[in-house]
Amino acid sequence: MYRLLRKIALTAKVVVPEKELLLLDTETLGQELSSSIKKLFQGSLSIREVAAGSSNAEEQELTALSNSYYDIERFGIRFVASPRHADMLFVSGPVSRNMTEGLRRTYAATPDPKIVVAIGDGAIDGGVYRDSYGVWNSVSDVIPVDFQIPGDPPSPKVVLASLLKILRETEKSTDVSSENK
Amino acid sequence: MEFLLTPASVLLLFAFFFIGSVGAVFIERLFSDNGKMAGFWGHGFALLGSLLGLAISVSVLFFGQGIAFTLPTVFPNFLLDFRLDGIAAFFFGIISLVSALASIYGFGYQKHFYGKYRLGVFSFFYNAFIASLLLVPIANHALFFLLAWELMSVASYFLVVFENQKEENIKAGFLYFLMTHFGTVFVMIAFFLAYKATGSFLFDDWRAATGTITPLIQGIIFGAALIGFGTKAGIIPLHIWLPEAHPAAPSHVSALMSGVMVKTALFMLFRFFFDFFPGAPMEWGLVIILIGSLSALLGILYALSENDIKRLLAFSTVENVGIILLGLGAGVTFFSIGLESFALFSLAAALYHTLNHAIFKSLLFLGAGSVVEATGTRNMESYGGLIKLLPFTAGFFLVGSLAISAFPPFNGFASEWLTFQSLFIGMTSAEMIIKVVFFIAIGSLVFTSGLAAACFVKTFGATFLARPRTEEAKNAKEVSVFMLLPMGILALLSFLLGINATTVVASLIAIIASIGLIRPVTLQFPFSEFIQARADFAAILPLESIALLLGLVFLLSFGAIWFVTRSRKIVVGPTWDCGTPLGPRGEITSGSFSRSLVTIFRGILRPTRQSTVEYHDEDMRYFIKSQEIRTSMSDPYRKGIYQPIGVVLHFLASQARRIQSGNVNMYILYLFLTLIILLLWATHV
Amino acid sequence: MNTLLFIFQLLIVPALSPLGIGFIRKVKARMQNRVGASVFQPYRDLWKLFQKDEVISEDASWIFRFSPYLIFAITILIGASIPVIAAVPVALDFLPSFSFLPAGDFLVIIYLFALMTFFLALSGMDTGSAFGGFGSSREMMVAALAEAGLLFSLLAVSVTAESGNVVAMVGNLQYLPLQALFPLLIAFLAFIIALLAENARFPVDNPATHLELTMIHEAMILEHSGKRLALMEWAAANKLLIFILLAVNLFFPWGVSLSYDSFSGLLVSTLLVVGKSAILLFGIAFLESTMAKFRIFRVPDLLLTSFVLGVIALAISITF
Amino acid sequence: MFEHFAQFFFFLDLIAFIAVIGMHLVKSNTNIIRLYFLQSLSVGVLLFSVGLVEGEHSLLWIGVLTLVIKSIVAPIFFARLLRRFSAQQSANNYLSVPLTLFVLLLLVLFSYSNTFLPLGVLAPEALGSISLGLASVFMAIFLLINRRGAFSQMIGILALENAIVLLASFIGLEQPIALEVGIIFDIVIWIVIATAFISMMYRQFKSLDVSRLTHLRED
Repeated sequence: MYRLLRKIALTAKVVVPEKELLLLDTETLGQELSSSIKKLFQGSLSIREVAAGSSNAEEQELTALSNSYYDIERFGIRFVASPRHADMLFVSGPVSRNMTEGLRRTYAATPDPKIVVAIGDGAIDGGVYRDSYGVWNSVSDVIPVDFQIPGDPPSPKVVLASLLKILRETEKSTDVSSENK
Repeated sequence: MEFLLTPASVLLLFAFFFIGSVGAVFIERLFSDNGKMAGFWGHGFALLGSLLGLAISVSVLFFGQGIAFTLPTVFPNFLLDFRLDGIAAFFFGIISLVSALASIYGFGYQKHFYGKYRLGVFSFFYNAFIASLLLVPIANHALFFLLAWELMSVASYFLVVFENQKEENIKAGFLYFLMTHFGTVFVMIAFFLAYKATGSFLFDDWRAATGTITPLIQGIIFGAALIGFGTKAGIIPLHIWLPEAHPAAPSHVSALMSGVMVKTALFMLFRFFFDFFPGAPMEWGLVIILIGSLSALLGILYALSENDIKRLLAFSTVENVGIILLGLGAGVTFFSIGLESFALFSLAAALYHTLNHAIFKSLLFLGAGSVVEATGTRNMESYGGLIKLLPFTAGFFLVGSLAISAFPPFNGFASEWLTFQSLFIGMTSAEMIIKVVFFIAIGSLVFTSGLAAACFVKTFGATFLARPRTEEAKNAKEVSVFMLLPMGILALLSFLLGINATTVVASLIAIIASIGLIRPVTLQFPFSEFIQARADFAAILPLESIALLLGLVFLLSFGAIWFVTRSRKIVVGPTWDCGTPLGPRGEITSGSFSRSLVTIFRGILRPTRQSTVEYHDEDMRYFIKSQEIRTSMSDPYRKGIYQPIGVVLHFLASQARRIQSGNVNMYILYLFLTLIILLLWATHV
Repeated sequence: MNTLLFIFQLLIVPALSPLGIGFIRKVKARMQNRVGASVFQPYRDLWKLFQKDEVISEDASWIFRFSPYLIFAITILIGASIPVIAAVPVALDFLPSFSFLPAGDFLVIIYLFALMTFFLALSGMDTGSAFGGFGSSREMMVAALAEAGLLFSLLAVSVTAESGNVVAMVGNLQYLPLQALFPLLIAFLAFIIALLAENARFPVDNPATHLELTMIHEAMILEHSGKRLALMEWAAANKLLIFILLAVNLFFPWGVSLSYDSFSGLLVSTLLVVGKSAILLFGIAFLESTMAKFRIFRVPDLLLTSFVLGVIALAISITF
Repeated sequence: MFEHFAQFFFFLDLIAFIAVIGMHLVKSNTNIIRLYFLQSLSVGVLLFSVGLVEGEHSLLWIGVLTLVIKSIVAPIFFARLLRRFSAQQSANNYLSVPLTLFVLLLLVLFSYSNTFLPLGVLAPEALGSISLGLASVFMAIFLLINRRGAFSQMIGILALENAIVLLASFIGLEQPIALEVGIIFDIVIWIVIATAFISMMYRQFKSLDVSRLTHLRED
């Protein structure tokens, strides 16, 4: 009990100071995000979140995204139930043994054009659970991953910012591919 | 064409059936190909006879000229009197149409019996059954009718118990035999009362003597006729034989029994209430409507809780008979309160539903027959995914389900719409009692059509969609073309009858008018009049334009969407079920589909549920090895009505046995005493 | 001129229905003091779905591929045959006998909706997933019981307006004295309950949730993707708008213009219809934000109350 | 013409009547056969003489036929049957002799009572013999009830048949010849069946006593 209390007291309240992130506030971030979504996904991006053995930390952050402060719905982003309805797959956690088949099926069930994003350190390289017997260490070992959102767990704003970065990059790559098509 | 209007054609028809039946038995002797030739012979002549019957009825209806003739017989008071007027020709047509198609189906279905059962015997009873079915509407003499009625019951009994290796078929046959003869007793009561009241067995005399019957006698006659023909039609309390007997018979026979034999009973009810003794008091109409709404609602509820595909269709026959009775009852009520045009309208609705039910119910039964033929079992829980293995059967079955759930472009909708309209008219009539009864009728009809849609989603879904659940369903193969052709014709018919509903309704009104409801009894009926009536019906029931509109809008939207998304590709992947690997038991079964509705109506259906649990070790009851849950429906009629009657009868029988002392002399003493008593009574009375 | 009106009548409902859905979502978001997606977001969703490829289950048969089109077509057909801003049947110039009047009979509308539910349930079962099966089973249960309330409430209106056709009803109802329309209030209540049940709105089914145990309508379209999902969503939106329009125009018929010629009449009628529909949509959204969803076996009692209300309304409207 | 011989016919009728009474009282089977012979003889003679009197050729033939079969062939056949089974003796009744006689008396009174007056209208002159014929019919039936032995019951049936023919001829029911021949043919068949029945019963129960049959009844 004593060690837990010590850990709570010592950890810093602010994990990542805002100005350090040099990022804009949510409002302007959101506007840019919705403009790029309009360009890429005709103004409606539906995301399917797959918890592949995650510690549920990333899920908390993503749920926070749809609260009244962040409210990503106004930028045209929606969390959907079935991968069939989704354009983007958020995969969190180092893929555990029993979730492998489920993850593969989800990937197969998502119609093209789709983007797979590994969210949280666990998904990227196994994080705290690296090299344990029950996990694959990273999502890319199971399904092809396009982008990554670091952080254990990444705060909602970080998720939003990285989402914007992801969309900008896909924009550039689609412009390039459409030119050489 | 004139030949078809002469009595000779009717006799030729029965000659065909006679040759078909008797010939088949000999053929089976000659050829040792386990009945193949006999089967073809029997079904072939049945087909010939029914096609001739169809031609006769069409020519009678088209030329508007009936056929009537009598054949004298050896016995004094027994004339073979035939009378094929408008209404009889209508039923004659339905029967011959369905039996023609069933016979074609029979060619394909008979290989089901090679080596196992004797096809010669089957053809004998099959032809006898169709002949008696065709005899019933045209018999014009009470005893002649009873002969045809009895022949029909006996022939159908032998067809029900034909597959005698299965124990439950024998039991079903016995129950069927018992119940039909229970009904025939009441039919006889009605006939003999009518004979006593009018002094003759000829139906023509009954029609002429309408004035002389006292209301009491007329009441008893109606009551007896209702119970007698009700048993055969399968109204609710007397229906328990129907879901046992119809599935037991071979499929094309159960299509005949369900589609057509039930209608002969309704035909006679129609004759009794409108032809022989018109002017029944209003109460009879209300009684028929109440029986109809009860049968409709309970019929579809039992159908919903069924897992055996043919029993489900049999229960749905009970439901549709209920709907027909609604139309009939409305007709009687309107006729008694003087609204003749509305009476004609609701009777046309009833007859139209009779025609429609004959078509889509036989389509469904033939479909079920080919599914049973392909998979070998009747249990819906073991079907699944058959649409990919039996594509045509699935398509026709879908058309049948759409028609029976009364959806617009098909014929089921046309007749149910008409029944609704006649009930709405009744609802706005003056008397309070009529309003209440019509309210109940509309309520039950609405719930019935809703539940019917649910029931046939379950049937079609559990049987044809998703993945095969068992081995039998996996290696099912499409049935032969003989079986698909009749189903195709029936599916086309149910669409065509839906489209030009106005023509059918107008001609039905012309037919009903011909039996003396409005004008004196005539063999002829004014077909020209019906052409004019067709116009004002077109405004009321515009089914053709609905079908046209639906087609146009469908093409428009399909084209637009295809154009917009033409460059998109379709990837075929495994079913997404939240990632879980899906075994055959993953999808919903028919029992679990109807579970929610059955739980809602548990007051009526009283589902029973036993679960047996087996633990690894008995005393520590934590780790369950296996658990089995058995759900079934309790049959309140068997427990509530027929069991007590059985007990009472058994008690009486055991008392009666006491006089059976086994001593011959005692019996002769009883004889002697009765002789003395009779002599005394005869001389003193 | 008539052909133009014909096309207008054909396209008005599908064009406006996503707006209705967007409006409800906006109000619900506002209730949770979120900004919420813009009212036109459903249009964008549909447009995006049309651009996406499809993944269809291998167990699905031609019914899964065919029924979205049929369902969508039915909603357009009904949408064209109900009175939107003017209660006047419009026929093509070159084909006068060809109009949407016949499809306006209230029984035809009820049975067309039943046909739509029939195919919706079948396509839900077709992919063999457990959720689809259970969604269809519950959908058919709700549809079977809701049909009674629906029919009796529309019957009460048709009896008061002495006509079976929806378009004619609106015309006749406007001339009736106010107190003749009193039973229609009860019928309106019954109709609203039936509306909520048929369109999988709140007390019966939660359109936003994907909790396996509670979803009915959503469960059936779990397997759809791409244009088929778009068609299903659009059809559901159409159906909701049709019900709203029926509820608004039949039970509060004042102001619906009886002809297309007077522009001012049309303007007033449009404003009135939009206003009344907005109130009703707001009511639905308000309902969804303030009450909890019913347990599945309390839904039949709710539908039974709708049936009883319908019968009462009918009884009163007959005796007067 | 018929009246002159009325006395003679009534006499024949009386013989048949006494024969039936005798059957009740007599003990041994052979005597029953003899009485049956007597009855068929009187019936045959009656038919033959009526045929003669009426000039009906058909009746003549019937009379001859009855005489030949019923009074000659049948008794011989039965006698041989009895000898084969050596069951001459066992022919006892349920009721004791006085009771049987009392019942016979009742039957005769009943047939003579005015319940059958309307029958008289058929043949007014032969009222006496009609009630006599009726009495013999009733007594023949009672014979069947009373007798224990299967053999005597069999004879009883034949006696009943003779009594009916007698009654019919008196009432003047001119049965068509086909019917007559039919009846006689029945008798022949009946004799064959009876023998088979008796032999089976005998082999089974070693006696012709009917009461043994009671345990055949499955309860």
